[in-house]
Amino acid sequence: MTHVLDLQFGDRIVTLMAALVLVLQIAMVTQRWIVIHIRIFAAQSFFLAMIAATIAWFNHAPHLYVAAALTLAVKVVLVPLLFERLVKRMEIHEEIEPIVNGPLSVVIAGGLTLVGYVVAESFYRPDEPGLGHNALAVAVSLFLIGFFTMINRRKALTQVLALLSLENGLFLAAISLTYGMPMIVELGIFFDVLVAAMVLGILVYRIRETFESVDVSRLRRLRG
Amino acid sequence: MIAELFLSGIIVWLTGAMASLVLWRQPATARRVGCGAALAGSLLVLMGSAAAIFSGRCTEINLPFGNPVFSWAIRMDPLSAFFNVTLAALAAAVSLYSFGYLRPMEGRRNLGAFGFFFNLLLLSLALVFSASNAFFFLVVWEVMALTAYCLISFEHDEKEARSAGVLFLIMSHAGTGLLLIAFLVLSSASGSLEFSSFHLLASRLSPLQQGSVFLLFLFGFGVKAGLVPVHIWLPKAHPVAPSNVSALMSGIVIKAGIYGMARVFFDFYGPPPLWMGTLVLGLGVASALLGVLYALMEHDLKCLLAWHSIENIGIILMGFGAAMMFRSLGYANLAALALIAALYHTFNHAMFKGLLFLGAGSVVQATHTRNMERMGGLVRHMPVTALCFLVGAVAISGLPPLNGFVSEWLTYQALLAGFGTTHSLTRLMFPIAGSLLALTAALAAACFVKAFAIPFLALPRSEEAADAQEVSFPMRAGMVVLVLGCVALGLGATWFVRVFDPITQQALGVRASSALVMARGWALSPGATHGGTISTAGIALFFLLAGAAFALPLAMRWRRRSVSGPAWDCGLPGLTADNEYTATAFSKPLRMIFSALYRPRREIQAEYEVSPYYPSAIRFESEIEPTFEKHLYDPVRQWIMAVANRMKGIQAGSINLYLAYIFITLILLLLFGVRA
Amino acid sequence: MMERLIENAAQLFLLLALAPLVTGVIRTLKARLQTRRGPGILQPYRDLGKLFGKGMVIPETASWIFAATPWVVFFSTVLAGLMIPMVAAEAPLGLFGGVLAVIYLLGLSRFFLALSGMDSGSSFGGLGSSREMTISALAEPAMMLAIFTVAIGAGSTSLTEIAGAAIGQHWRFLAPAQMFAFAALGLVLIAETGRIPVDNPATHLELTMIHEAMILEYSGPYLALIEWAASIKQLVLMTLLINCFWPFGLQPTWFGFGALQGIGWLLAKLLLLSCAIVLLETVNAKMRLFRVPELLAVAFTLGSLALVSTFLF
Amino acid sequence: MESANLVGFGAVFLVAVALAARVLAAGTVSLAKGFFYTDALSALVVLLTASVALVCATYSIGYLRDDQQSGALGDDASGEQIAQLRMYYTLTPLFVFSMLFMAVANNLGVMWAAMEITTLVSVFLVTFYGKVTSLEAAWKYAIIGGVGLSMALFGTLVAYYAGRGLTGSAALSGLNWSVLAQHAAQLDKTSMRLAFVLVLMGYGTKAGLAPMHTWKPDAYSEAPVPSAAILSSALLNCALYCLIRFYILTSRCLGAEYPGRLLLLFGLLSMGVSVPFVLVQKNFRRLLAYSTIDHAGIMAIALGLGGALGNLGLMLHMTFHTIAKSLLFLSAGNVSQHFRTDLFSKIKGGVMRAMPLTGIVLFMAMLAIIGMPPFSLFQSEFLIVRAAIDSGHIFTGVLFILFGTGVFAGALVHVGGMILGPSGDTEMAGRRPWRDGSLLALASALVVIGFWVPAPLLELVRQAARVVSGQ
Repeated sequence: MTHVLDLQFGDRIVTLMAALVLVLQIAMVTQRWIVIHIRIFAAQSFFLAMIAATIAWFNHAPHLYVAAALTLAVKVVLVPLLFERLVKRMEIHEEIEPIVNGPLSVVIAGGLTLVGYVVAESFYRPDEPGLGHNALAVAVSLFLIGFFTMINRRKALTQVLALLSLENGLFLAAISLTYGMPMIVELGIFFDVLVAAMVLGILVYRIRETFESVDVSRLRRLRG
Repeated sequence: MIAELFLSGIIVWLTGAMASLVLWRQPATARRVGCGAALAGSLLVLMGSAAAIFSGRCTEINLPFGNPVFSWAIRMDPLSAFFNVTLAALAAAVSLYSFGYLRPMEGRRNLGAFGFFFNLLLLSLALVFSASNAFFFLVVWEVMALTAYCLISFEHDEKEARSAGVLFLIMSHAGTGLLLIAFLVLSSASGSLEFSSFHLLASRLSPLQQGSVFLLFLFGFGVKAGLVPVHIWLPKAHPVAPSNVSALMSGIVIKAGIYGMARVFFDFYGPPPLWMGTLVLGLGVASALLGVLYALMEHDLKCLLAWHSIENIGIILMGFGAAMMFRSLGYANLAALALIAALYHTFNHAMFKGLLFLGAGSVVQATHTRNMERMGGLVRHMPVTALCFLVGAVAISGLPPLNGFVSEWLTYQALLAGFGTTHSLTRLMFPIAGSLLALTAALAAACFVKAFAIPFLALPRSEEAADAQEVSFPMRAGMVVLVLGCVALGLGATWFVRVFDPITQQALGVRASSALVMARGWALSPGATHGGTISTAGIALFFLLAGAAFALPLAMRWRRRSVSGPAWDCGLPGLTADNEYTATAFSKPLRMIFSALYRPRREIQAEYEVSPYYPSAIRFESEIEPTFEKHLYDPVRQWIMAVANRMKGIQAGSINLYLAYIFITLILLLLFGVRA
Repeated sequence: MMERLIENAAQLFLLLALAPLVTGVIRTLKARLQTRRGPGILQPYRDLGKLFGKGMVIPETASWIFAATPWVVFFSTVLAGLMIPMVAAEAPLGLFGGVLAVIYLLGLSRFFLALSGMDSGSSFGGLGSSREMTISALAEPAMMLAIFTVAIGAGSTSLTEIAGAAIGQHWRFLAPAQMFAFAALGLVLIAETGRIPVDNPATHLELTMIHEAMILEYSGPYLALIEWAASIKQLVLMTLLINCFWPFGLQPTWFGFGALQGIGWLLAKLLLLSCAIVLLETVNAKMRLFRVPELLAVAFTLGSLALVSTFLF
Repeated sequence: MESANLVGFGAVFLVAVALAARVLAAGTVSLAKGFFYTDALSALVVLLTASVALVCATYSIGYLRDDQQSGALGDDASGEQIAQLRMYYTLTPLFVFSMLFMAVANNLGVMWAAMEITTLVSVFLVTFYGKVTSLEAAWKYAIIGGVGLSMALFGTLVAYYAGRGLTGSAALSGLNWSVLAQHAAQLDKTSMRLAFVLVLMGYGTKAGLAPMHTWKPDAYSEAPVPSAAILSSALLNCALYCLIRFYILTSRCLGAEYPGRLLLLFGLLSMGVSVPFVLVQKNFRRLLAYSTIDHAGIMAIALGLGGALGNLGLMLHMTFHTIAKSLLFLSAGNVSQHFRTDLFSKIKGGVMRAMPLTGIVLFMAMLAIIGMPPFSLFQSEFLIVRAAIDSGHIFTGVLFILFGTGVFAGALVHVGGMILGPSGDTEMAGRRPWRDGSLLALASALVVIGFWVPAPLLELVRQAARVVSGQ
């Protein structure tokens, strides 16, 4: 059981899971079914929680367990449930046609990953021990790809999902860079994410009610 | 003493403004309070600043209000005092006039608001002329523009009043922008906003800065002064304002621009590079000529006068330009002569243009139209107005022995003397400018023959003109005051030039008047050793004596032998107004001769009944092309609007697009901003 | 002081007496040149006398301007006449003003003449005034350029100075600058005095007349005043021309035997100039109104040539 | 509910004044073991927010009553109205509270959280009327704001990372302004570069700097007028407040050059972007929104120029703009409520005739906002341009003037055309004590402050400026 305490080992695991998270994010870019989209998001969040737990274990940063638990609770369970119910309520599972088509968007996502690495590169310090420094690159990439997904989507709900996945990127950055924020801040942030998700959910619902669709590209009355 | 008088004048204006605003529900009281305060304040300021001129010292006052970040201070040196005298003299007459002019408006217009803005305009003008630092100057400068705007658009039910006001305010604000930059460049060089710290500062800047600051100032102030090519607001704005306001606008508000130029060119600058003076002289000539040429084509009495303001600004600028050139060539005395000519003309123009606008106001009030083609024969119904207007016309045409002649004569002398000051080609500028000044003056005379003869002489051309009534006493009094001003400035020239000594002393370090006055104060000379002389007093005396000795007795005698009969009507059944020469017809020859400039467009429609030889009705309309609007301003405006409309695509309503903006910016900043 | 008065009186007398004579001479010469007998040199005096004797008709439509104008015109012309050197280099009223004052006084008379033309309300008056003001305005820059050239030479606008500067050097007028200026001023003189080819003083043909149209409504003494003033103006301008450019025989003072000599010279030079004018009038036809600007443009060009040549030579 | 609101905001205002007094006396005030930390800067923001909130609360009473009568809140029978009112009167205090909390929070993370809450709350205020367009506006606001704030969070986080060496990572104090400000010089440079970019874009989104400004016209033109007034004056100040905090850190760490240039870039861009939209604007509440974008740009420029002059100009401008802009929104609200439209094309003119007080006040406020003396915004803008030219940014100064003139022309033409002229057939407006009262109060404040700034307020402003310039 020695290796269970080995930082090297921990670093590998974290990197691996970070990579998985990134893959899931790119999968989200191409994903066309809302329900699956939601599930992918859940999975991604799950891996994030795992990363948090791992870092907590290897760095003996107990408060990260809390973060992990919160992530599990909010992003893996609560938000997806909320959204799936919303989807059922509004029976929108029809396909969603992105603005940029699948292959191209994947290429773009790859490019954004590159940008992520370029940015993170200047932060890389081999001299400092610790794990998941290249997790920052992943985090930035997650952020940018999530952002890109928001631009790329026409459906209100998927935009919200993209926003949340973008915040996942933030979370990853938080835990990998600084082993999490001060406790109170974390609580605040999770609370905010939850509220934001709900607010946006309510908005999506009302838009559905008034516009008979959740196609945000139809929301073009206000110009000039 | 000076400070007390001046400040009390300011306070009277302020209280007058507030009081008339509060009293707006009783029009009559508001009118009396407003005009009364304006009159009283003007008289106080007149005394104060007159005293300031003759003291020749520089009075400094710190105003009680303002905040610690900025100082609101007054500094009255001879130059400021001179412009304040001009302001107060004109304002006194105009406020006297307003007592009567505003009465018919009672109940129809909010005279409380009028009194408020009127007094504030006077107040801000007085402060513009005596602000002691750039910040305070710009504040009162803009307040002046703002109050002027409110007075221009006072009758804001008329569309043209609104649009003219907006045009004026926008152009003047743009001008203020130029001034702001120029002042701040100076202040960053001197480290202070005080005018006193700018003294001769501009000449120490690098040539590039010097030049650009000069241009900024020239056009920043030029907008207010109505300098060609930034003059287009003036002929639109002055006519639509109430006539007493037009009198102030043309008489003194545009002089604020002249004051600014004088302040900059002769206080902030030392001897400037030659090209600056040449440029000013050239622009002056252009303004003078274009002003009078467009004035000739106007049939709207007040528009005509407004164009003449541009002409006279041009004449003033000729003086400035010459003075600057002399300065850079090192002829202090000649510079003093030219400067005196310019400032003298400034004062004169305030007098006669104010007089003419008041006269026009009376005419418009009596006939309810500004179109000369619908007037005529007013000399019978409104003798006093007619006489006053005639005096104004003679004065502005620069005919002896009135004041216009004196200042134009001084300008001629300056230009003439200029020829000898240099051997470079630039010396040709002087005589050319002189001859064009002659052309301007002659055209002005032609224009004022029209402007007096068409409305006042011959037969009335409309019902309104036929039963016009002479205006009320205060209005006549106001005009007569200005008439006296014109006559006094004409005949008392040799006395009046002494006023300029402190100014030239301050600006150029010479006192010129002793050299200018000859023959025991009877004659004026350019100060050169054998320059020509002029004696307006003598000329006037000659006319008086000859008139008394011959004209009166003989006229009496001949009257007995004279009968009155019909004028020659070519055998037509009686002479009617339709036979008269119209304003359009009068200016026809010039319109044809200068058609290259005017691009006149005429349209004649005739309806025939029996044969093409007997038209039953003929409709003739002719208009000239507004060159500057058409070729300079409209293209720019349209371009801006086109660009703006195209840019509306930015806000196309698509949230994906909006997110894309942010995304791209973020990527760019991450790639280029972050990495050192 | 006393001398001044005498000078003035003398020159005043000369002006008043000589002016109609010049007109008469020109008319007679012209008539002779056209092989007519002509009215005789003294005819203008007779006309004036007759007119002064007559009564007059004032148009009902006219105002006091109509009555005031003849006086203003007459006095300002006479005053201008007193400001120029005729016999002595010293202009009697030189102190009151130089060449600029002369030009502007003539401008004053023109201003009122134009007003009176519009006053009666008949369309001819308006027509005359409009044309008169237009032409004189266009003549102004050329005149001013020429005057400037002369004045620059003398370094002053005082006619006394100008004539004085010219006195010494008899051949100065051969200088190109002087020549050009002379030509320019000559053309201006023709335009100002309303002579062919610009205007025809003899005609009352409705559509061509300018000066005559303005004074169409005048009769009797007022007409006499105006006519007289017109001839004085002509005399003044001619004298100005000749004494500025060839001041032969200008006397230092009005007193003594020299004066007669000076008068003789003056008459001779006037005669010469009149001949020139007559020739010009006879060989030319009257121009259309809208050709006149071209003539004045020529004058302006000559004036600027004069300037440039003072600059060059 | 009305009275409760009024009393509450009155109390808040008094507290704010007291706080400002304490700060003036003591320099900084910190409570709850440094969880709350207040210096002159936060005190100024608190004061401004509280006063705007009070005025808007007064105004909204009259405003909502009018809405009730006109049935803009749905029919009374089904209790929709009362629900709406309840919503309004609960959300607004929450909104204001979160802003105040943001201003006094010491911890940058808490600051961020409070900011997020302002967004979430104001989203519902934007949807208040439940119209199609208001939903659209709310959606854009929520999404763009959400993205912006996540960028801000990212930035905060990186800043925290930059400071990790100095302070215990787990300790709360690691994100405390008071701590970070002390060690600003030792912060990790590269991280601070990244942090500032992210924060600038993040809080810049809330402040409405171009190109993150796109949500503003929509939200402002759809929200109920009092909320729009708070959004455009108080919330703008808060967003700038956050920016300023990070600017101070960054400039102390990297020198003023780097953040300054970025701020100038965004500031000029915002000013420039707002010009064409003002020139060809059809809807006057959107015009006001663009003017707010313009002023956000102006303040960003002032911050970027820095220096004693620039910062003083910034703080003065913040103060003056808060007064003028809220007055402008409230008076414009009167107009749009009276004429039942926001379009210039529908209001041919004659506001001055139909509703004299509102017309005059609106005209005054408009002149003030476009920088016309004697109103006070000219003074602050003068300071800012002077700062630009003194520090050799001639080009910035010239562009500033140019864009300023553009906005001036557009606003004058449109708003002037709406106010002046014959009133046509619109009926005269009746007396509206609540609204007229608040308008008059603000208007007199606007006029007075042009000539005389109360000494304590001026002192507060100066100290705030000193906080930024760091002496």
